[in-house]
This record gives sequence, structure tokens and C-alpha cells, in this order.
Amino acid sequence: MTIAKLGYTLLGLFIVWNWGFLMGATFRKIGARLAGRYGIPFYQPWINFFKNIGVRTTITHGVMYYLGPVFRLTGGIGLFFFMPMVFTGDPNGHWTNFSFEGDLILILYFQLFGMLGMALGAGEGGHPYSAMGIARGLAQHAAVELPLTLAFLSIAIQYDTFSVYKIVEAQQGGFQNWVLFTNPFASAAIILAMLGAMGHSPFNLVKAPNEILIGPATEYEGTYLGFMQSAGSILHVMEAVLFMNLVFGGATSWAELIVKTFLIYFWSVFVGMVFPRFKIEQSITWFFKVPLVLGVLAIIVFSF
Amino acid sequence: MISPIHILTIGLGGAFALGFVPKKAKDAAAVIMLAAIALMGVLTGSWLIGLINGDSAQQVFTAGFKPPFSINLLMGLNEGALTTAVNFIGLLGGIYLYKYLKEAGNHAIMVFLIFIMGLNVVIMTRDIFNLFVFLEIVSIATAGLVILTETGKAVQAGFKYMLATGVISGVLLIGIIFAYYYSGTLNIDGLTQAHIGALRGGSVALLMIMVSILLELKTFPANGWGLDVYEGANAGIGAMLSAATATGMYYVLYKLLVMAGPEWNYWIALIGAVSFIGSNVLALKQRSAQRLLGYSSIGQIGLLMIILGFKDILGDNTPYVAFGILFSHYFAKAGLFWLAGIVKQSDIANWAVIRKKPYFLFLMGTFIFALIGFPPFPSFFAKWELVMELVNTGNLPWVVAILFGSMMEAVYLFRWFGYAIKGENENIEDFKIEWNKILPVGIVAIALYVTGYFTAQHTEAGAAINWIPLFFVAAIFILDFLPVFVKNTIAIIGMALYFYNIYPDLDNMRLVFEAIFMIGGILTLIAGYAYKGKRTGFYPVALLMYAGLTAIIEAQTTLQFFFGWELMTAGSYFLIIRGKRSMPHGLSYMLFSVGGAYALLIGLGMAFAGQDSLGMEIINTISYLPYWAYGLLIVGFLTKTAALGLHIWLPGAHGEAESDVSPMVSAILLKAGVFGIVLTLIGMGGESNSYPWLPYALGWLGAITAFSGNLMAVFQEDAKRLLAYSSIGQLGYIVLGMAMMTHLGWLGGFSYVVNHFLYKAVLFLTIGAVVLRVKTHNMYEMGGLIKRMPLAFIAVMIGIIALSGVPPLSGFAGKWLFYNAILEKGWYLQGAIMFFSGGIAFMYLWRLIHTVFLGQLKDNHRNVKEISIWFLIPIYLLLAGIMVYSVKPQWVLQPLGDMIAQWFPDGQLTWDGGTAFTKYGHWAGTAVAVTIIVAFLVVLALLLISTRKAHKVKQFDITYSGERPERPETTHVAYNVFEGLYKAMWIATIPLVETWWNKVTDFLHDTADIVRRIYNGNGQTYIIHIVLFIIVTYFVIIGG
Amino acid sequence: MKKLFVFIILIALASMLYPLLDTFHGNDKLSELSQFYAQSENVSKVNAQNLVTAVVVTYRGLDTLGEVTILFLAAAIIAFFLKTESEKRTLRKNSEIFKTAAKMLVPIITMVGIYIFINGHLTPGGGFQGGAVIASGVILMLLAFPNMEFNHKFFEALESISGVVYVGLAAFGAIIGLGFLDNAILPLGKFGELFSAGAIPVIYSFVGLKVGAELSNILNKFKSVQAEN
Amino acid sequence: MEYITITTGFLIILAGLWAIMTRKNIIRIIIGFSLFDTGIHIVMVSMAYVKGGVAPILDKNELLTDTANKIVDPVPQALVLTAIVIGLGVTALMLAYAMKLHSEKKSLDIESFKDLKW
Repeated sequence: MTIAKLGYTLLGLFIVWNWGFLMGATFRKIGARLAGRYGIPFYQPWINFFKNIGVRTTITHGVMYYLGPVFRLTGGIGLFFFMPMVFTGDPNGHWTNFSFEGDLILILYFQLFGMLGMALGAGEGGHPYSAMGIARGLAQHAAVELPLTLAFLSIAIQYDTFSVYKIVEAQQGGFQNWVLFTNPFASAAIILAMLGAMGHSPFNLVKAPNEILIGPATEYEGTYLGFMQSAGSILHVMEAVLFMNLVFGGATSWAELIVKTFLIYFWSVFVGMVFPRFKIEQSITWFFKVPLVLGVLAIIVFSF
Repeated sequence: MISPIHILTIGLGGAFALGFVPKKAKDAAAVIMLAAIALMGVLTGSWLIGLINGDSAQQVFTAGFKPPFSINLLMGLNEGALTTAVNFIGLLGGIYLYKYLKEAGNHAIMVFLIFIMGLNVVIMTRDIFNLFVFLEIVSIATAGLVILTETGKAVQAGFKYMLATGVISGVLLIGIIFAYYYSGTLNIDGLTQAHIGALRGGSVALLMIMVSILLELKTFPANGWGLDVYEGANAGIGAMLSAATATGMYYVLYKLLVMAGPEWNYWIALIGAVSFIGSNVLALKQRSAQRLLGYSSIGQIGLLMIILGFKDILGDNTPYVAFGILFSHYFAKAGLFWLAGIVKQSDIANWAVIRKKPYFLFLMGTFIFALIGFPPFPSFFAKWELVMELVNTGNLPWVVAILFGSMMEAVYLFRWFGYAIKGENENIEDFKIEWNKILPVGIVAIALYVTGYFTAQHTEAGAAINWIPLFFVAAIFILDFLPVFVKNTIAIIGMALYFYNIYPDLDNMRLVFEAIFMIGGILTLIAGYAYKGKRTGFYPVALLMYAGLTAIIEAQTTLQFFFGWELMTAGSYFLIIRGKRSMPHGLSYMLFSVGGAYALLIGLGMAFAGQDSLGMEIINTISYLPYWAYGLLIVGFLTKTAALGLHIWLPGAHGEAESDVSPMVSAILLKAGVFGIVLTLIGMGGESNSYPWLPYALGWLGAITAFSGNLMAVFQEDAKRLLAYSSIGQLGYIVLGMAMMTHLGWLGGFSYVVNHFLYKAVLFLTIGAVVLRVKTHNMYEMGGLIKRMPLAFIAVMIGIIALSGVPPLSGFAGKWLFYNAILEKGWYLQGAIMFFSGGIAFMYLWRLIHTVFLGQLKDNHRNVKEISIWFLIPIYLLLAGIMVYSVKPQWVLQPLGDMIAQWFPDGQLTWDGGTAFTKYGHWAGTAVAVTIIVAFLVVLALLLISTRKAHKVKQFDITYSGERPERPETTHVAYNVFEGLYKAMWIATIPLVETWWNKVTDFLHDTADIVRRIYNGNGQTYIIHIVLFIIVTYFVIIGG
Repeated sequence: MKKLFVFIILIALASMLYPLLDTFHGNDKLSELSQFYAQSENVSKVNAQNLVTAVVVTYRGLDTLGEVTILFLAAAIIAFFLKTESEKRTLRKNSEIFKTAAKMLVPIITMVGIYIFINGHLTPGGGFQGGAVIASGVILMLLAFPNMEFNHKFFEALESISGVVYVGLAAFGAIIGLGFLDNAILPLGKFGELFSAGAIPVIYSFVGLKVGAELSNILNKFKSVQAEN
Repeated sequence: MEYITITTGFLIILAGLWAIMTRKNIIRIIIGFSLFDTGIHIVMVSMAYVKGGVAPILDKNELLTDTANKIVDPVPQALVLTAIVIGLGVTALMLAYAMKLHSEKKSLDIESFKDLKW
């Protein structure tokens, strides 16, 4: 590991962080416009972030409460570290971070790290809403995870590897090589399950943003919230990058990455704008119906 | 040596002479009787010793003429053993009945003496009419003894008994006279040679003789009169009937079976099987202790009849098997009847009173375990031998019938024992102890252990059993009066020394399990220091379990393995049942264990079949029905790993157990099942496994178990039950991993074995310790405990991270290996189910930590202390293990991989420093851990800089629903938190398995309840049963 | 309904017994066993004129001992089972004729009984028969004198003494090496005389006394219990 | 001759069983048992008969030679003696039981003594 590699990685992290904010703002903007409002300015997330960082008084409910955002942000950053971002043909290239070729399983499980920390931290605050949000989130997450896992497995079977890098590598050379076309069932499962992973409407009961804010975010203010926001933005991008890498051929440049992640992200936003929110049992049932069936098909195709 | 004929001189002379004893000298009469019985015992005993030492059997002629012209008696080895047994139990029974007999007067004393004498002659006589006469003596004496307690019930029972035996002996008489007509002799040996069964009429005569002996043995279903006697008579008489009479009658059946010829063997076995199963099933509904024992006695005789029926197949082993079962029955049944007389409670539910005197509970336990056939009792070795031989000769249906009957017996006996050990006993009047009653009970209990030990020495495999752990258990049992601190130290030192001594002898795979058992055992025992007082009974049973566990590991032979297996089951049963409210769970644990053990027994029998060896290596080369054999072995082991379908015992058993017992039975004990599965799978050939469907089915079972276990855990409100269900799920992973039969699958499985031990021990110890502090299992009654118990919180947090498989902790190793293994094996759907289970696991883990430690602290917990230091020590030692495993996974996985390579050389991990490679990817455990820790520390530093002046707020410094809450109960989100998931997935939580098992038990109980109504209490009906039984046997055996 | 059922059962039982009847064809000659008993050298070994008695007391003496035991048992059981309370009651007086006749007959009946068991080895009869005859005398007494105090102690002592002697004689044979219950422990005497057949008449006498005593005891018990009712 | 006795014996056995299985009164049942027993005894003595034989009492000198061909079988006779005495003992005991049962419930109906069942 060289200092240069560390520098590139941190730079990449910075890009991702900003891009996450921008995408978040875009989403809010689109939502407002659809609702006939003007909406926030696109730089609102940065304002929020700096305001939060700058808040002088902070409270704490205890050690775990304090560590919650740390877990969350470490989860985000770690996920970034373990994800190959831009495909350059070199597994140890500049934008591959500390991904060790991006082991899919590591990424899959490391997602939970932040979620867990945040859940624990918010839990210590003792506010019922955070617990409710987490409970719902976990239930929904499990339901989303099943079709996603099936689809990921399907892709891993297809390319006989768990390395994200190798999966991206195999998709190079034109969009006809994308998993989207070579493995349509898995892709369909991912594209649908992704909606849940992103946590936008109709699968956003977890945080219920439009009424009373539920979920861990209610608990935190100041720097904590700033950290959480940063983590949220990084995680959003990383989810999109993951799907991009797995289904949409990865990215060979930052520009491609930005375009693709935006489209992926926009897909979930678009669905969210059109469909009303599901109750938690409805969303679980939905994931067990459509994406799961697709996921199972994706597996069965390779089982024989 | 004195001629055995003088048994008559002593017995009859004594009885007649008692007439001279004045009526007032009651003690004198009773003492004379005991002396006479003792004298007969000495006489027969001296013969027995002589015969064992090689003297030849002696014929006793009477009247100065040789048989067949006069009546002769035979004193051979069998006769010597059985008469000695009868006299021994007669003496003990006489001591037990001392006061009754004294009260009843000289006449009753004479009757008792004649009863014992009569049985002696019945055993020895070689003349069939003489047999009839002395049988009549025995049954008339019995009819007299029954009314020793002159209750109305006893008189009724006695009358029915008289009527029934009257008719039966009439039938016998007809048979005898026609046998004489066809053969011209009354000598049994003469009749044997005459083969009258070959004649048309002779066969009927023979049938009448045989059937009346069967009826005298109270064969099901024509035995209502016998049951009534068992219930109505004094318990001491019940003991005599069950132990002494049954022993004598059984030998009569043996003698006459030889006479009747080999074609009768099958029928005796068949009738025995019907009797064994029938009476054990009917006993299921029985609530009256003595009647229950009656049913059980009849069942045991049925089993003995089966053995007799197979005497030609068992060959030289027949006496060993028959005596093993017979003596267990004889001691245990006598002991239980006597206990029934001491406790004086007819309803088995009221036997809880026995607990008021713990040593009585120990006696009762001894008898019950001896009856079921647990080690170290003779019945264990006999049953083993029986099953081995029967399977070896291809008599599988018989084995199944025997084990089914035994299973039923286990149901009601353990239910009864459960009442005794756990039932409500507040309002039941305590019982009195009289020296003359407790003495015989104690003697038979000791005799059971002693005979068990010597029975074991009789076979080569049995002699090889290592008794040292058991002696250690016995020593701890004797030291049970010492305080916890001392016993705990002794136990820990003992286990440590033992482990130190044997670990060099073990191969790697065994070492892994032995280390889990022993080190885990020591660690969990450390937590025992937290208990005050004596903790009566804890240490013997805990060590019994560990003795069993280590015996399985050390086993060189399948017998030793099964021996250890049963010891472990017994020990863990007692451990589990110590918990509050654990009675029903203890029972279901025991029943599943017994069922599983029987599956194992058949499996091991099949392994034995054709290989003529008992070495453990025979399971590698099973040739007789190998699919079935391996399948049964696996099913047997799956009962211990609580695979779906066989799991219903686990949640309650682990959930209700004591705080330091739960980790023992969860983190440690469950691995015994895994060990068994590992052995079986290795036996199936490892990589070159030629039974593909078994692992395939096992894999699916593992996956579904993982799913259901985890899903059920999500919906638990009880913290320990949650962990218990979680164990079911985790064991499902292990089973799936092993079932893959690949290097990676096994590595994943083993990594889970180690990991599950570490984190489940941590979680159960911590939660157990918390429960000790907060006095509730319900998570919604806890909350916010992080403030009071930060160290416990940290332990649970690390535990759940490790369990969930989130990097960087050790759980991820298992997940990663599993993914790779799944991909390699191609079991995608199973894998997907498993990973989905992982997602579900996350929910219950969060629930566990959140609702217990986070959220709102309850008012009544504001002053609870941190969990006990004695719990923290093992917990943190285990946490250190988790951390080492997490940061340096290669330290664990590399040796495991090398070990597994001997069976699965293909597809090994390749290691490059701390990075593991498979063909699908690689994983650098250390690097990942370091990366994450660095990132974590950087972010933490940033936050610390930014919020250095954070203001600490209080619990209620939040707003909720427009108010600042002040009552934690209304604000703590804990009850039914996963309502949404439940609404979506309730269909998967329907307890189908439990319903199914309930249906099965209901069906059996209903059947029993309906069928037992044939015993309607009317003596006349019983006669109709007897005549019907005769007719049916006639039409079945001889035909119209 | 039940009777029909029982009837069918009995028909079935009869069909089971039928082969016995069907193959029964009487005896044309003695069984081997009895031929042995009838051989003259064996007859002289036992030296009892009544072969049945020879079989009962000597060859199958153990059965007889058992038989005596059974009666003894029955008497003992009835004794402790039907414990009498000494409650007096007045019964209708019997007629003088009956009482006088009874007084006259009882000694004769007793004599006959004693004769029967003493001559058991010579003529039809024996201990049981004799004992039963004696007991019939006791019944007569009980009927004639319902209020009579029955000296059961005497009978019990008699019973015990007879039993002990019987067992003692039997065991004596075994101890001196002849065999349990061998009648040759006493001189065999001359065939057909009263003092012949060794111990048989002695044994049979004690059996007779014992049986008589036992039966009398049983009858007395029944009588006294009936009195309670 | 022996056919008649043995058939009679069997019929008495069946009649005795009929009484045991159908009568309600305990005394009648005991009588039935006595019948049953007696039937057996009749069957037993039927076995002893040898065509043309006399009683096995050798009180005439001509019986002392070739005894075996002149007498009937003494063994069943001896057996039946034992059997009769045993039957007597059993019957006596049964009657004692009947008395005790009667004093308990003031009834001799076998149906009323069903306290123990199942």
C-alpha cells in the first residue's frame, strides 16, 4: 500500500461523499416539483451538513449512543474501501480502494456494520421512534436481502467468482456483456430489490420522512447527524455502485460511474414518486412475491 | 453342599413349625420367617457360587427312584441364580413387610414363607404336574398375601385373581393330563423327547400348557386381574409379585419352551412383543403409581418373552441378555413398588412429595433409569447385546417393535419422574421413613449399580469402558453436602486434570470437540462460583454429562460410544430439569433423546451386522442396509442438534434451564450431536461418499432448520428462549455445512462449531447472569441495562456481532466459507435459505441487545448491579477467544483445514499469510479487521474532537407524543416489535412440527384410553378375556 | 347379547377341545410309567398294596407334600382373613334327637376316618379321604351344637405337629441318603399287612390328622364368620 | 365307557365356564368354578381307564403277577386326588373371599366390585 493509493482512495471517498449529497438533493428537488413545490436548493445537503457540524452544543445519552454514528460512518467508509469503484484493468488500480478485488460477501455483510451500530446507538437514546424504525428496517432489510442474495449468487455462479472486480471485468466490451442482458432474471431481481435497499417510497416506512420522522435519525443532532448524513450519502452511492458493478457493467471512468449511479438512483426515486408507501408487512410480502420469484428463477437457471 | 431339597425342609418345616410359636410372640415368628428365608438364600447362594466356579449341575431325586418315575429337581446355574434371586428379594421383601406381617399374625407369616419356598420349587422342579402343584401354592399364597392390607380394593383384586388363576390352572391341568396321555410321562425332559406337539391332540395339549403359563405371566391383553392385583395389593406384595413371581414364572416359561420345541419360539416372541407394546401403550394414560408399575412389569415380561423367543438366535448370549433385563427389572421394579409403599401416594402427580427427601428422589431416579435401560445398569448392556444380535441376524422389525415399546415405557416413566422431580409439592403430606422399609430399597439400588458394573465386565467391549469419570461423579455425589465453592473447585480441577491427561491421545478432530466440551465445561463451571449454598445435586449431574461427553470422544468401540451417549443424555436431562418450569421440556427432551438413542442403537446394530466387531471403525464400512444405517445414525444425532422436526424440546429446555446450565446445554452439549454427524459422514466415505441422497436431504434439513430456528427466535419475548431458538438455527448451519461433504463446507461447518461455542456461551452466560439480576426472562420487562451493566452489554454486543457474521468479527469467517462452499457445491437454493436466515438472525440479535440493554431503564432496575464477576470471568475469556479468532482467523482455520483435508483433500483453502484463497475469491481476515478498526478509530477521533463538550442528558430527556415521558414502560419499544414481519410471515411460524408431535401423542394417549377400557373391573370380563386369549392363540397357532 | 357372545366363545372353545376328544381312543395298556410302578420288583420296593397310595405318597410324594401345603395355606389364609370377633349370638336350639344322634355318630365317624387313613396303603382311601371324613364329623358337631366353643388351638397344634413330622420324615430320608420322601426309612414289612410299606402309613396318618384338622379349622372359621353376619 | 366319561367331563367343563362367564352372583360363579374343576377331574380319571383293567390295589394274589396287564393306570388317579384337594383349597378360599366381599358391600353381584379398573 502506498501513500498514493491512500490518497486516491481518500479522494474517491470525497467524490462519493459529494456525489451522494448532490443525488440526495436532486431527489428532494424532483419530489418537490412533482408535488408542485419549489423545493430545496441543490446545495441544501452541504448547508445541512456544515450547520450540523458547526452546532456547538451537543448532547449524549451514553457511550453507545456516542458510538452509533461512528459505527454508521465507519460502515459507509468501510464499504467504500471494500468496493472497486472504477474499472481500469488493474485489480490493484487507483480506484479500486482497499477492496481485495471486492469480495461480494464481505460487501454484503459489511453493509450491516453501520446499520447495527446506528441501531445500537439510537437505541440507547431510548426514543420509541428509533426502535420502531429499526425494527421495521431490519424486517424489510431481511426481505430485500433474500432476492438480492439469490441474484448475487446467480451472478457469482455465472462468472464463477465472488470477486466484484472480476465480475466487472467480465462485463467489459459492450453493453451486450452486461449482466443486465446476460442474466436477465438476476438483473430483474436486483433492480426490483434495489428499491428496498435504497429505502425510498414505497419502501420508506422505515424512516417515514413525510410525517413524524421515525428511525435513528430522530435521535441525533449536531455532529452526530452530520456524520449520519455523510454516511447516508456514501451508502447511497455505494449501493448504486454495487448494482452498477454487478448488473450494469461497472464503470471505466468516474463520469461513467456518475451517470450510471445517477440512473440507478433515479430509478428508485422515480418509483418512489409514483407509488405510495407500503406498510411493512405489505412490502415484505411484495419482496417475497416478485423479486424473490425472479431470484429463484435466476438460481434455477444455473442449477441444471 | 446341602441338597437343594432342603429348601423344602426349611421352608415348609419352618412354616409348619410357626404354628408352635405363641400368638403373642409376633416378633419371634417374623424373625423365624426371615431366618428361614435367609437360610434358603444361603443354601441356594452356596450352590450358585459353586456352580459359577464350575461345579456341575445337580439332579435331586425324591423317593429313592430315578426320574421319570419320581419327581426330580434340578439345581443348575440358571436355577441357582434364580432361586438365589428369589430368596434374596424374599428376604428384603420380608424385611420391608416386617411390620405388616407381624400385625397380620403367624398365619400371614407362614403364607409369606410358603410363597417364597413355592417359588424356589417352581424354579427347580422338572416334573410338570409338580410344577402345577407348586404353581398353585404360589398363586394361593399370593391370593392370601394380596389381602394383607384388608382394604376393599385388595379383597376385590384378590377375588378376581383367584377366579382367573383358578380357570388358568384348570386349563393347565387339562393340558398336563393330555400331555401325559400322549406321552406316558410327566417328566419335563421326557416330554421334551416325546414331541407331543407333532400329534394333533398333543399340539392342543401343549398349547393349553403354554398358554396357561403365558396367562400366569399376565400376558396382555388377558391380564386385567393381574393389573388389579398390582394396584390393589400392598406395595410390598406388588414388589414380590413383580420381582419374585415374575422371575420364577419366567423361568417356568423357559423350561416349558424347551419342552414345547423350537416351533414355539416364534409365537412366544410374537406374544411377548404384543404384550410389551400393548401394555406400555396402555400405561400411557395411567395415573395410579402401582397400576402403572403393574403395566410396566407386564411390559418387561413381554420383553423377556421376546428374548426367550429368540434364544436360538441369541445362542450363548441368551442368559446374558435375559438376566441383564431380568435383573434390572427385578431390582428396579421391587424398588419402585417399595417406594410406592413408602410414599403412599397413588396419583403419580403427588409423587412430588418425594422431593422433600432428596435421597429418595435419587433412588427413584436410579430405578427409572435402570428400567429404561440407561447405563450403567445391566439392562443397558443387555439391550445393547439384544439389539446387536437381532439386527445382525436380520430381525429388524423385532428391533423396531422392542424399541417402540421401550419408548412408550420411557414416556410414562419419565412423566412420572418429572412429577417427582418438579411437581407441586406444597400441599402434600410428607411421608415417614421406617428403617425396615428404606433398607431394602437402598440395597436394591446399590445392587443395580453393582450388577451393572459386573454386567459390563462380562463382555470384552464392556470391560473396556473407562469408569474413572463415573467414579468421579460418584465421589462428587457423596460429597454433595459440601458448599458450592469446594465442589466447584473440585469439579474444575478434576476436569482440567482429566483433559490434561487424555488430550495427547486424541486425534485432531476429537481434540476439537473434547476441547469444546472440557474447556467449555470448565469455563461454564467458573460461573458456578456465583451460586451460594450447596446447590444440591448440581455437580453430580453436570459432571455426569461431561463424563458422557468425554466418553463419546474417547470411545474405541460403539458400545463405549453409546454408553457415553446415554450418560450424557441422563446428565443433561437432570441439568435441564433443574430449571424452574422445566418439567414438560425436560420430558420432551428425554423422549426425543431416548428416541434418538434408539435410532442410534439400530444404526450401530446395522454397523455391527456382518462385521463382527464393535470397534468404532465399523461405521466406516457399513455393509448391511447402509443407507438405512447411516440414515438412522444421522437421525439419532439430529435429535441432539435439534434439527427441525426433532427440535421441539430445545427452546423450553434451554430457555428454562439455570443461568449457567443454558450455556452448558447449548454451547457445549449440542456439539455432541455434531460430533456424531461428523463421525457418520466420515463413515460414509468423506469425499468418496457413495450415499448421495443422505447428505442431500441433510443439507435441505439443515437449511430449513436454520430458517425456522431463526425465524422463531425473532418472535420470542423470552430472552433465553430467543437464544435457544437461535441455537436451533445455528446448528442448522452446521448441519448444512457438514452435509455439503466438501472441504469448504466442512471448514465452514467446523468454523461454526468453534464459533457457536464461543458466542453462544458468551450470550447465554451473559443473559443468564442478567436474568439472575433482574429476575425475569421477559425482554420487555428489561431495558436500558447498559447503564447498570456496561460490561455485560459489551459482551453481548461482541457476541451478536460475531453471531451475525458482520465483519470483522469471527462470524464472518463462517459466512464467507459458506458462500464459497455453496457456490462450489451448487446448492444455491439451500444456500439462499441459509443466507436469508442470516438476515433474520440480525433481527433477533438486535432485539436481544436493544430490548435488554438499550431503550428505557425500568424503575425497578435502577439499582441492579453489574452481573456477577464469576460470570464475567468466563465471558471475557471467551470474548478474548472471539477476538483472537477474528483478527487471526488463520490460527483457527488453517489447522482445521489441515484436519479436514484427510477426508476432503480437494478444494482446500490456500493461505498466503493471513489471506485465504478459494477459486472464487479471497479474504484477508487480518487486513479487513485492521482496515475497519483504523477507519473506526479515525471517525471516532473526528467525532471526539467535534463533540468534546457533549452534554450528558438523562433518561427522559426526550419527547415522545408531545410529552416528556416519565414512565419507562410506556416508552420502551420491546413487546412484539416485529409485528410487521409477523403479519407477513406468520404462515411460516405455524408450529406444524409441534402440532404433529402433539397429534401423535394425542393419538397414542387416546388409543390407550379407549383400549384400556377392556379392563372394566369386572372379574367375569377378565375370565372372558382369558378364554378368548386361549381361543385366539389356538386359532392363530394351530388353526381351525 | 353377552350370553350369545359367551356362547360363541364356548363353541369356539369346544372346537379347540374337540381334537383332544377326537384323538382320544382309550387305553389298551398301561403307560410306561405305570408299567414301571406295576413291575413286581418295584412293587416290593415300596411294598404298598394300594398302588395309587404308592404313587401318591412315595413316587409323587412331593406333590402330596405340596397338596398338604395348599390345604394348610388355605386354612392359614382363611384364619387371618376371616378374623372372628368373639360376638355371642343365640341360635335356635337343635332337637334332642339330632343332638343325641350327633353325639353318637361323631365318634364312629372319627373312627372310620382314622381307619381310612391308617389303611391307606392297603385299601382304597388314605390321608385325605380319612381327614375329610373326620372333618365331616366336625361339621356334624357344628351343626348340632352351634354354640359349642371350638377348641381351635388343639386343632392348630395338631396341624402343626403333623406338618412338622411329615416334613421331618421326608427330610430324614434325604439326610440319611435314601431320598427325600423315601418310604424305606422305616422297615418295609410284609406285603399286605398293616405294618408294611415303610413310612407310608405313618405319613398317611399324619396327613389324615393334618387334613382333618385343617378342614375343621376352615369350617369353624366359616361358621364363626357366618355368625357375624 | 371312557368316551362317555370324557365327553361328559368336557361338557361339564363348558357348563362350568358358562356359569363363570354369565352368572352375576358370586356364589354361582364359585359353583361354576367347582363344576369346571369337577369336569377336569372327570376327564382326568377317564384317562386312567385301561380296557378290562381293575383298580390298582393288589389285594388279590393273581394281581401280583403280570400286574401291568391287569390294572388300570394309577397315575391319573393319584393326580386327580391331588387336583381335587387343590380344587378344594381354592374353592374354600374363594368362598372366604365371597364372604368378605359380601360383608363389604352387602352384595354378591360381581358387577358391584369394579373399584379397580383400567
